[in-house]
Amino acid sequence: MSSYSIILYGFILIALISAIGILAVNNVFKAALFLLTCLLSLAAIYVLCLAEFVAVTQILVYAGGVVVVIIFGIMLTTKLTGKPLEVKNGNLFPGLLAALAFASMLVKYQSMMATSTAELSTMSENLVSKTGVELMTNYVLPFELAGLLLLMALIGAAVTTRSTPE
Amino acid sequence: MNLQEALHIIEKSLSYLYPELILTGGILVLITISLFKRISSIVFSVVSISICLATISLLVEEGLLRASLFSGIIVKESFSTYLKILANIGSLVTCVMTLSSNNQRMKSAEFYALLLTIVLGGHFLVMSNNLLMVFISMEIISISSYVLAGHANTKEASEGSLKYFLFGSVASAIMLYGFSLLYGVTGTLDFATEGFVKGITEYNSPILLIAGFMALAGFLFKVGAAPMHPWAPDVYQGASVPVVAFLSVVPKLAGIGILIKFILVISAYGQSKYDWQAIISVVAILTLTVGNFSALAQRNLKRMMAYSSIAQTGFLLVGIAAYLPEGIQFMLFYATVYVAMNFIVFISLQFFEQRNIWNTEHFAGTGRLLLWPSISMLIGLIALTGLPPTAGFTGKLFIFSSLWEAYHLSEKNILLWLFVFGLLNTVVSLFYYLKIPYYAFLKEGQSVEKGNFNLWENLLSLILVLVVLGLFFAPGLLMCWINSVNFVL
Amino acid sequence: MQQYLLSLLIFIPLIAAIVVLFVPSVFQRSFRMITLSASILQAIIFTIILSSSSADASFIIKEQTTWFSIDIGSWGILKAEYFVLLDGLNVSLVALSIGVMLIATIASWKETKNQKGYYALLLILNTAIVGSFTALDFLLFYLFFEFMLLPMFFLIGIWGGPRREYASIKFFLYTLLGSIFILIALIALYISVHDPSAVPGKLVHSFNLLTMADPKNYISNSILDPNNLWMVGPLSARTWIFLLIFFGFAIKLPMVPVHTWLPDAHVEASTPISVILAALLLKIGGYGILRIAYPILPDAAVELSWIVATFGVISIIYGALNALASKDLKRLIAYSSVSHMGFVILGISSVTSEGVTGAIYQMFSHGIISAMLFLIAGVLYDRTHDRIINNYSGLASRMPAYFVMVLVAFFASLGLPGFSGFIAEIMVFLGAFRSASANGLIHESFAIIATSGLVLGAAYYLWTIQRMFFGPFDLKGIASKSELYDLTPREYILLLPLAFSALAFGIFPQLILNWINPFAQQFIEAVLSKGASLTSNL
Amino acid sequence: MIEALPLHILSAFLFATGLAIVIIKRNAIVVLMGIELMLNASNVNLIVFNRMHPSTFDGQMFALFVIIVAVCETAVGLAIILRVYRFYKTSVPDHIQELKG
Repeated sequence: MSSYSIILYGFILIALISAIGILAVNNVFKAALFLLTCLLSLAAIYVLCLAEFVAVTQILVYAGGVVVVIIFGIMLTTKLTGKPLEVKNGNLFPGLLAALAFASMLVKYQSMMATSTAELSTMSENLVSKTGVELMTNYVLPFELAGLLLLMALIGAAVTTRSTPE
Repeated sequence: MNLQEALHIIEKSLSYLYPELILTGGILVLITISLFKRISSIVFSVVSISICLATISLLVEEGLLRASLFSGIIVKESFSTYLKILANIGSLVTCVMTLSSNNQRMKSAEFYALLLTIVLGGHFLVMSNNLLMVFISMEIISISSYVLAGHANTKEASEGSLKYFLFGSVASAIMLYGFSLLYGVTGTLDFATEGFVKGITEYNSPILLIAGFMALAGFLFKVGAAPMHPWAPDVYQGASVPVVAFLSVVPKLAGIGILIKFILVISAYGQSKYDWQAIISVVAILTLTVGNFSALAQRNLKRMMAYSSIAQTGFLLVGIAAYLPEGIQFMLFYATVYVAMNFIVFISLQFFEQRNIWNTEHFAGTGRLLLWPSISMLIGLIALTGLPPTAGFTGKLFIFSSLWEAYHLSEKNILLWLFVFGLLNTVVSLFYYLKIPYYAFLKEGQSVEKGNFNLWENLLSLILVLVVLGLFFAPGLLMCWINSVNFVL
Repeated sequence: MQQYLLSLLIFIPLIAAIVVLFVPSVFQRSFRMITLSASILQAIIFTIILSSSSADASFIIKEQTTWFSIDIGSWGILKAEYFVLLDGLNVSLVALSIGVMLIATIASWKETKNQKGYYALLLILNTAIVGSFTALDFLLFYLFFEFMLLPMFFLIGIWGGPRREYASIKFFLYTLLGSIFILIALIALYISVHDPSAVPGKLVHSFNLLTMADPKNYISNSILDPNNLWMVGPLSARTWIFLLIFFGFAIKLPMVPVHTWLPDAHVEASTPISVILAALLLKIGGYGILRIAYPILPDAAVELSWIVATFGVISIIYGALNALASKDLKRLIAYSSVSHMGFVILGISSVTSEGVTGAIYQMFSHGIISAMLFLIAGVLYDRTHDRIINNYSGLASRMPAYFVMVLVAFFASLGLPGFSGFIAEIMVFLGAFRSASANGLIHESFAIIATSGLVLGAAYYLWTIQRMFFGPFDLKGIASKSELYDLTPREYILLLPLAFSALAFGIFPQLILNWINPFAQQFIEAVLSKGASLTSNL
Repeated sequence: MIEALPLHILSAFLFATGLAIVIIKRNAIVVLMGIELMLNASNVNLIVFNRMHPSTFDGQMFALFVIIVAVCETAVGLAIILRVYRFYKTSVPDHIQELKG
């Protein structure tokens, strides 16, 4: 087993464990930290899969943005309610059953896809610059729409949290 | 492809997107206005002018057969244009409805900006020929809808919007996973291409079924079909009436538009070994049953209308299950009528809600004191039931005719079940649709002040009632237009 | 003008309804005058039509234009027509409906509650009834057929008795279920036929009932193609469709076991509405079976005639037994209607000229007699607000004129010779007996069992007379004796014409039979020949 | 040279865990985290599949857009959750039951 594989397996393991950690812990704050670990290890996996640009975005936007926003939300809500960060579980059995069913089904059929196609090839181009060009040519419409989406999400969030005059 | 060519394509594609550019312009103007203090007359005129201009530019280029834009990720053809016009009309009616609302938040610039964003998302959704475009435009609709659902800023509205958000995000995450699997199978995101269909027909594994189901989850959420419907009642009950009316029409029609394309592709134009026609038939049966039978128990009118709109989705799905080009044309007819009759009911509903009438019992005795709103409501409900002399009947007749023809061609028994079952559901739907006129006209009730529609409500409901009645006596007027709509991917 | 007379006949009440809606409510009294004049105008037009009948013997007057015609690409053209026609089958029923609507208008003279709505609905109902009797395009028929539902729903539900809401909802749901059955059949039928008169090369799906009745017009290998039967489960698709149409109309008829809406609706409806319900709406069921189910699906009809006959006989006996057990006068009359409409089914199922003529004649005569019976029940209810039979005795001495009218109505209804009911029932029996030898469709035993319905009919009517009118005068229950006065002039105006017609059509059946006979002849020839040729194809 | 199989298993498990969190956890913010996990599972898939079909950039592009959408969703979602907190003083969806049939 090459060192490359060892690193990959390592990150996969970290991602899985921290994902399960979110499920296992009953503290919202700890769950958010687990999410952060998971997202960061996924970014590492993306680098190993030669998707550097996505990996960077993952770190900057997801880990740096989403998780921070979530932690911020947690703090605000605890301040609003004045209650501890504990989370209760419900529907434990059906939830786990559904998850297991999904996992086994996906693993079974998706792994068939992995074996039926050739092994991953490697590319040696300058991926980041190519991504940039693609974004401004073939993907310019979704790109612009994504901009609109961000704008509306911002306005939506502002409208939602703004307190009413009444 | 070099950069020069790419820029040329973008330039050329943009010239086809005037309606969407107008809407975007409208959104930006509205956002700018919202920075200043409320100037509601200007706000309203900006919205209505941009929608009208967009509709006009859609009508102008209606002769267009098919144009593939932005290297094929969206496609303009008459089918999507028709749905877009319908969505525009729906949003225009909603805007006029907000004029009569007594909630000031319904008249803010942000509200209209969100409304226009949903319409814009709907435009791109029905044009999409690419999974990424589908995802992005669907999220534009969804995220704006979450905000709109809670826009009234009451306790109920925020609860509805939270449930909508949680349910919708899960649905779109599931759909996204389905998309990623489909991408893995076919190696392309452009689902109308030969490569995609070839991938689907050649790849012989249940993963296709799983991916299809997962993707379907997102679409069914958007159109409000069973089993992805549970958000609808809470959202409808919580949100203000114009928003509910809007959500029950525009996102639904856009979702139906993309669902047709998706079903056609996932079944590889009928060559797939999985019978997607039967699956959609089962979904339609389920949706009709859930919608109609749950509506029976409702006393809150908005909640009842939520289940009613679920059931109406079932009827639209029957048109998809029929699967013929004619089935799709008849479905467009029904969709048009649905827009009209749904708005008739909601306009009256807003009127009644302003007088604190929202439970069926509250309607007792309103028939005589609030005569015209009650009669307009009666006509809307009769049309939704599908009784003559309303176009609701004609629409059902057409849709079920195409289903019968589909049964004849394919000899699948599930279609016959759907046929009989769907029509018998009409009887069930009568129980709850009739409950309102029953209370309004047959029961003696508490005292409500005598009242009538204001000018705008009168005008709107009169036009819509005329449409619903007129299309019964002369369905040819609309059908000859729909006939020019052809469905090509 | 001549060619639009029939349309005028149908739509005059609708125009009058619109007039009523626009007249301000202060002119309360004008509404009933408008309604009355609409009915009288209808009667005049009808006489003009009859006096100038067309040269073609198969119909009296007809009107036919395209309603809409939609081109749907590869699928062909969808064509609906505005096609109304008056022939031997419906001429008597149209006459009946004009007369009964006139009487119902006079009977509602004293209605005070929300007159505007009442008369507008009555007028709309009038248009719907005449329209469905005359429409020969299936879609047009269905439109009128459904159009009857809502006015009736409100007429029972707003102006009815204490349990009116329950009764109106029940009425609505039963009939809507029936019309959904018919809608299924309608869709299946029109997709399977094409109009031969259309431009060659174009497939025209027509709603025309005459087109549907011709087996040649079915698209080959379509689901309902009579030459190539398509099986759905154990039965052929054509048989299923026949059953759907038959049960759809049987609910309206009403036939046991789908009759349960009728007693409730009758008991709760006000007198004029009961009259319209019994005299006209029930007839649409029988009319629909004769006009649509049998001619269009003769093979299935011939095959299933014994089932139809069984239901007819069950209706006769069950209705009569229930009438015997009824304590409420209106409920008794309602069940007697079920029993009498059973004769219509039996007559149709025999497919003999006597049977079919008898069935049509029974519909006509029952229309007159049931109208009279409900008016009589209404007279008593007006005075005492009590309809329980056992609460009355010895009424004959107090209300002699009323007693005479009751005698006429009851004897006409139980089929005493000299009244129209007798002619109708005897013809149905003859037809049912002869069927075994003439076409072998139904066994003689059906006729024999059905005669017991006559005996039971005599029993419940005579027993009622004995309980209510003979013996010492006494009133139990809530009624007070002082309110019992004899017939008023307005009631004479209502009852005398009906009593007179029941007698007249009993003594001179030719008045109507001249119209019915040729039609019945044509009908049975068409059904039997087509039915036989289609079943032999199997 | 990387093997696809473990990555497929990773994405399947991430998705299943996310689903389990959504169903089990009684806190809107944690449910939001579950949704993020599900989205990330799809992203892993998209990137791995992009390696199998290297002729275009579709998969990676899709993954980028998914991240953008996730940001928007989180922003709006948290705003909605915060408002519900204000009204109900709780974040347990089961306690929020003003709306009933």
